[in-house]
Amino acid sequence: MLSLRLYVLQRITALLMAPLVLGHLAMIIYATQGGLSAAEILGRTQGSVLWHLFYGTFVLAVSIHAAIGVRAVVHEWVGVKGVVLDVVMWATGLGLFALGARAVWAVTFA
Amino acid sequence: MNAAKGIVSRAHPLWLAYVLHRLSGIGLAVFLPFHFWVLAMAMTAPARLDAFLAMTGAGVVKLAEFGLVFLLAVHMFGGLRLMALEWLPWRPSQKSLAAGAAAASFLIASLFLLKAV
Amino acid sequence: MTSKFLKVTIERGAAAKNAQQVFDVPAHESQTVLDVVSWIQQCADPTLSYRYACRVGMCGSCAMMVNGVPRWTCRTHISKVLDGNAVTIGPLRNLPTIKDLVVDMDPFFDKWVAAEGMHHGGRTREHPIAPVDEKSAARIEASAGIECINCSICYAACDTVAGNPEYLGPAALLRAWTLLNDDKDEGRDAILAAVSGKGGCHNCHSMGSCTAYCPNELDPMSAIAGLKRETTKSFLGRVR
Amino acid sequence: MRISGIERHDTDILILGAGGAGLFAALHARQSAPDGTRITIAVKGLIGKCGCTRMVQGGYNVALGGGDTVERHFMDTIHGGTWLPDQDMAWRLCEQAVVRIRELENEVGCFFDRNPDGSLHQKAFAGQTADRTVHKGDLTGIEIINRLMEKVLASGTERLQEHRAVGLIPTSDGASLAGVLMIDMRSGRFRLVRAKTVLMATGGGPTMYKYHTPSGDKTMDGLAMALRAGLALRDMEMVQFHPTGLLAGDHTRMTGTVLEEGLRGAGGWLINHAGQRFMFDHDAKGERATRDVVSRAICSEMRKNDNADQNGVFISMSHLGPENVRQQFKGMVKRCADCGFDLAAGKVEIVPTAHYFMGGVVVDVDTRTRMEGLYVAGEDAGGAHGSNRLGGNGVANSTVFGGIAGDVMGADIRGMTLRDPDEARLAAEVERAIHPLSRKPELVLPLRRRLQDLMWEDVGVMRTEMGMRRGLAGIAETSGALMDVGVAGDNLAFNLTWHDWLSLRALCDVSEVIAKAGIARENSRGAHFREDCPDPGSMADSEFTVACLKDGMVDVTREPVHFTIVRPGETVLPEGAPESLVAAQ
Ligand SMILES: Cc1cc2nc3c(=O)[nH]c(=O)nc-3n(C[C@H](O)[C@H](O)[C@H](O)COP(=O)(O)OP(=O)(O)OC[C@H]3O[C@@H](n4cnc5c(N)ncnc54)[C@H](O)[C@@H]3O)c2cc1C
Ligand code: HEM
Ligand code: SF4
Ligand code: F3S
Ligand code: FES
Repeated sequence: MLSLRLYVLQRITALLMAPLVLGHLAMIIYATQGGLSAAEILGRTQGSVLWHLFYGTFVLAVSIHAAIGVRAVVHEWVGVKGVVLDVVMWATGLGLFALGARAVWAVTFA
Repeated sequence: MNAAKGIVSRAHPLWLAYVLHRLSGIGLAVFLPFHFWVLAMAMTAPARLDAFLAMTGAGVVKLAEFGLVFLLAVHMFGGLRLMALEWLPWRPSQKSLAAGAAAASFLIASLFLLKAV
Repeated sequence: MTSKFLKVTIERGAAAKNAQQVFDVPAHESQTVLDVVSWIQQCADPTLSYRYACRVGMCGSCAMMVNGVPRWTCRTHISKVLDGNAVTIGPLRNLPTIKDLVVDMDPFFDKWVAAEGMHHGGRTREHPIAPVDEKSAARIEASAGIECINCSICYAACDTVAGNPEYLGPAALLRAWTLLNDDKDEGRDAILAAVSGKGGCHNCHSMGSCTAYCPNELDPMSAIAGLKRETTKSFLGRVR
Repeated sequence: MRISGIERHDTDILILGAGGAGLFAALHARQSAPDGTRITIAVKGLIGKCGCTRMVQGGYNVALGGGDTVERHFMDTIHGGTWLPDQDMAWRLCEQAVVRIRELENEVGCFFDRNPDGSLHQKAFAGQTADRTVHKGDLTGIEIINRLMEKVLASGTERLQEHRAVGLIPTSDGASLAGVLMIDMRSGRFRLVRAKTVLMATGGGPTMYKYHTPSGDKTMDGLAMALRAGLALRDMEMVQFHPTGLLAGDHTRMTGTVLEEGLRGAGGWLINHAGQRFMFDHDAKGERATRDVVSRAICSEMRKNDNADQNGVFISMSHLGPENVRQQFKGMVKRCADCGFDLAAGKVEIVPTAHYFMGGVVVDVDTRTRMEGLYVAGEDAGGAHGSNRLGGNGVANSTVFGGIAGDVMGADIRGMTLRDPDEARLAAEVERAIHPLSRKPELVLPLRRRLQDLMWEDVGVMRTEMGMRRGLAGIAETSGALMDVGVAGDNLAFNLTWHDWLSLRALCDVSEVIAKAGIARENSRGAHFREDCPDPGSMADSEFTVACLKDGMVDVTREPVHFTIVRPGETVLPEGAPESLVAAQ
């Protein structure tokens, strides 16, 4: 059950994520060349406003995007509807956002 | 008729692309929180993160992380394909072509990733 | 044809849910799925119910699931669907079954109307007939979808309809798209509003089963994409 | 079945049938009736998805200038009907078609093919002296009915779908109609719907012939009901055969369906089993001769053949280049291919097929009948076409008079109230309908085949008095046998076999009228060809047949045609008007 608004939101976030994901994938490939360690990751990202914005945007976008996506799937394949459906959507979005934000915070500022 | 047979009898390329996109989307929605949780360890328990990252060498975790990347690639190309399909006024023939191109590109992408990881 | 008899399994809906019944039907050279069903009712089991009218692919009332695929039965040669010498025929998917192979098509047509699937005109019978340029892009787009026979095959093929009872479905949206492109039609706002609601075009996942199975080779999927574009444009226009 | 078990329902305007006539009536009634009027459509199938208007291929006749005039259309219609049409009806048809086509285009939203300059494209069917037929490719009917259907579905008209009318129930004095008895096919229950006015638009349909084109739901129910209700039927001998029906065997419903007229027009050949063209032996125009001529030629060709395995003749297009044919007749080629025939490169076996019924209820130009409250329009009404309907005049007729019926009913109900039915007649009609349910179940199909065979052989394309008398005996025998065939009555919901029985009942009843009217007409006009009386007779003394029930027996009389507008030998065209505006082929 997607209205125009949710549809547009989902597409915009998807478009937004595409370059971010590509960047992220490139980054993984680059980063994993010589093994991976916490210090390495943190060294690269810590204190960087750019990385913060990069991953922050991604987390925001993915929370919205996935919440809307899950809404459609849960409605069509599980038969959830009405208020429960809205609850599922918001829970997915907020949950993802909370976890994501914590991770971004962890790797950029903490 | 059992459901599975009913579904298979109606399958066609665009439909398979839809199923793939949906399954990868669900997969991402399930695994991404886990990924975030692991990353957050950088703050809460750096040592555990290191131990964890060390484990990426080990089968299960490597598979999980690779799976995530793979799903992301599949889903993203699928999604871009879908949006192109919806917003660019293409003719049907071009659509099948686009579907084929998307399939090919994610195959290449995943091969590439397989090597990289 | 290898065998002189066809093994025909009928899924009889409603009263006897999912009850399957097997019939041996004499095979002929020119024989459609509708002929097979008719033979069973006329010669073997007089209680079998099904629906048809024109028998030439014009009325769209004979659609059924044939081996799990929605098809117009009057225009489907039996040899096209035989698996060995067997075939399974059931009521059309995604619509309530009335009895055996007969479904209630009202939900399909209610959605057609809900999608504003009717002409909205300002001109009357007192006005002369306005010239129409058949080569204009809009008319070509509208003409491409106008020959829908509302057979509901696309509606039965679509898994989104299956999972989302409010979804207007491909045929109704295709009709909305032809209207949007029809110069004579003055219902643009009403149509855009109708296809942007809860069950509107944005529920479509472009799985393309509608286009793959439409017996008239129409392309509802692309029409729906057109609606998505137009609604998105007017939405972004409003936001700006 | 007790009478008390009948559900009763009231409405103001009741319309039977949802073809061009029924749907137009619903729209017009909504426009002309006072606010709050209840309008109900009851139909044997689904609204918009049954009947023959949907199957119209060639198009819609209307004079729209460019040299063509209503007068010319009218004269073509009178000539086509060999001076038998009711001239006031024919005039109304031609005149109102002009309004109706504007309505279809402007208000209903139909798409019709255009000329490069944007005006409506028109072509000429055989028998027309101007390019007059408006069309949408060769699927004109789908376009007209789909657009009408949408409008009606959105209009708030009450729908009684899959409701089959089985009896017209008059008031006790028999002068007016009280309501209509129907069977709700989905549940199998009876329902009596009372209405102030009822339009009967069930569309005739000569499906009592072995080969026929109309949709399966058309079984002459309307005319059979009208006959029982004491109404007069005219021109009942006039059955139009289309020369090129598909012949694919007894076991398939494809047999009898139309291969379009345009195939012959484009230069298609008709070939007999010996592999020879034969049309030029019969007519100088060859394959391009009119429907009745070609139909008769094919039948005589078929008669010459004494090999039982070889039935019809063939239509062959391949000499025009298979690719070319595939392109020009895309729909037809695809339809044939779906059924296993190669129209473009091979040859397809064909046979003349019963197509349209010119006869029908006697009505006035406002669709009123002699029974108060009952109106008839479309193929159920007689008079507009006389002995032969021009291609393109069928859908014009149903939409024009359907619209008129809607207007007239909307106005007439103002002074009307609901009437009480004659309960005895109601009981009798119910009894009639449930007759087979108390008999031992047997197959209905063999009897239907028997009727169709004998009508084709004895009351078909070419007739003789002897043949028709033989036919009458066969009809009586089949009709009697039917009364001994039962239908299992344990589940009446969507019981198709019960409805097959009821259909055959109606077909037997009307077949008798056709044969008797055929015997009464002792000359050959239009679609009615008597081998024993091949002469058309004097036009000035033209008569039409009128059939009526008298003491339970079908009685046919003849009445002189009133030439209210033009007399044989005269014309309403201005002096010096060219005979034809169509470029010679
Ligand atoms: C294959 C084909 C091609 C044709 N092509 C042309 C053409 O090109 N041009 C042209 O002018 N004409 C053409 N005709 C003729 C034309 O279709 C008819 O003249 C016209 O459509 C009749 O309209 P109608 O409304 O009277 O009946 P229909 O459109 O036949 O409608 C009759 C309605 O009554 C319903 N009905 C029947 N019995 C009952 C009952 N007992 N109770 C309730 N409802 C009932 C039916 O289900 C149907 O809805 C063609 C006909 C056929 C068969
Ligand atoms: C990289 C960029 C991405 C793009 C371009 C993208 C694109 C899309 C699009 C266009 C849809 C709509 C599909 C439809 O309506 O059928 C969609 C659905 C979805 N997406 Fe994404 N997506 C991306 C990333 C993600 C991520 C990271 C997640 C997970 C957390 C995700 C989860 C989902 C889910 C669950 C759906 C619903 C699936 C469905 O309805 O079939 N997506 N995606
Ligand atoms: S779009 Fe095609 S499949 Fe769908 S209702 Fe129309 S004709 Fe049938
Ligand atoms: S099958 Fe259904 S999801 Fe969309 S593309 Fe067609 S309507
Ligand atoms: S019976 Fe009309 S489409 Fe099949």
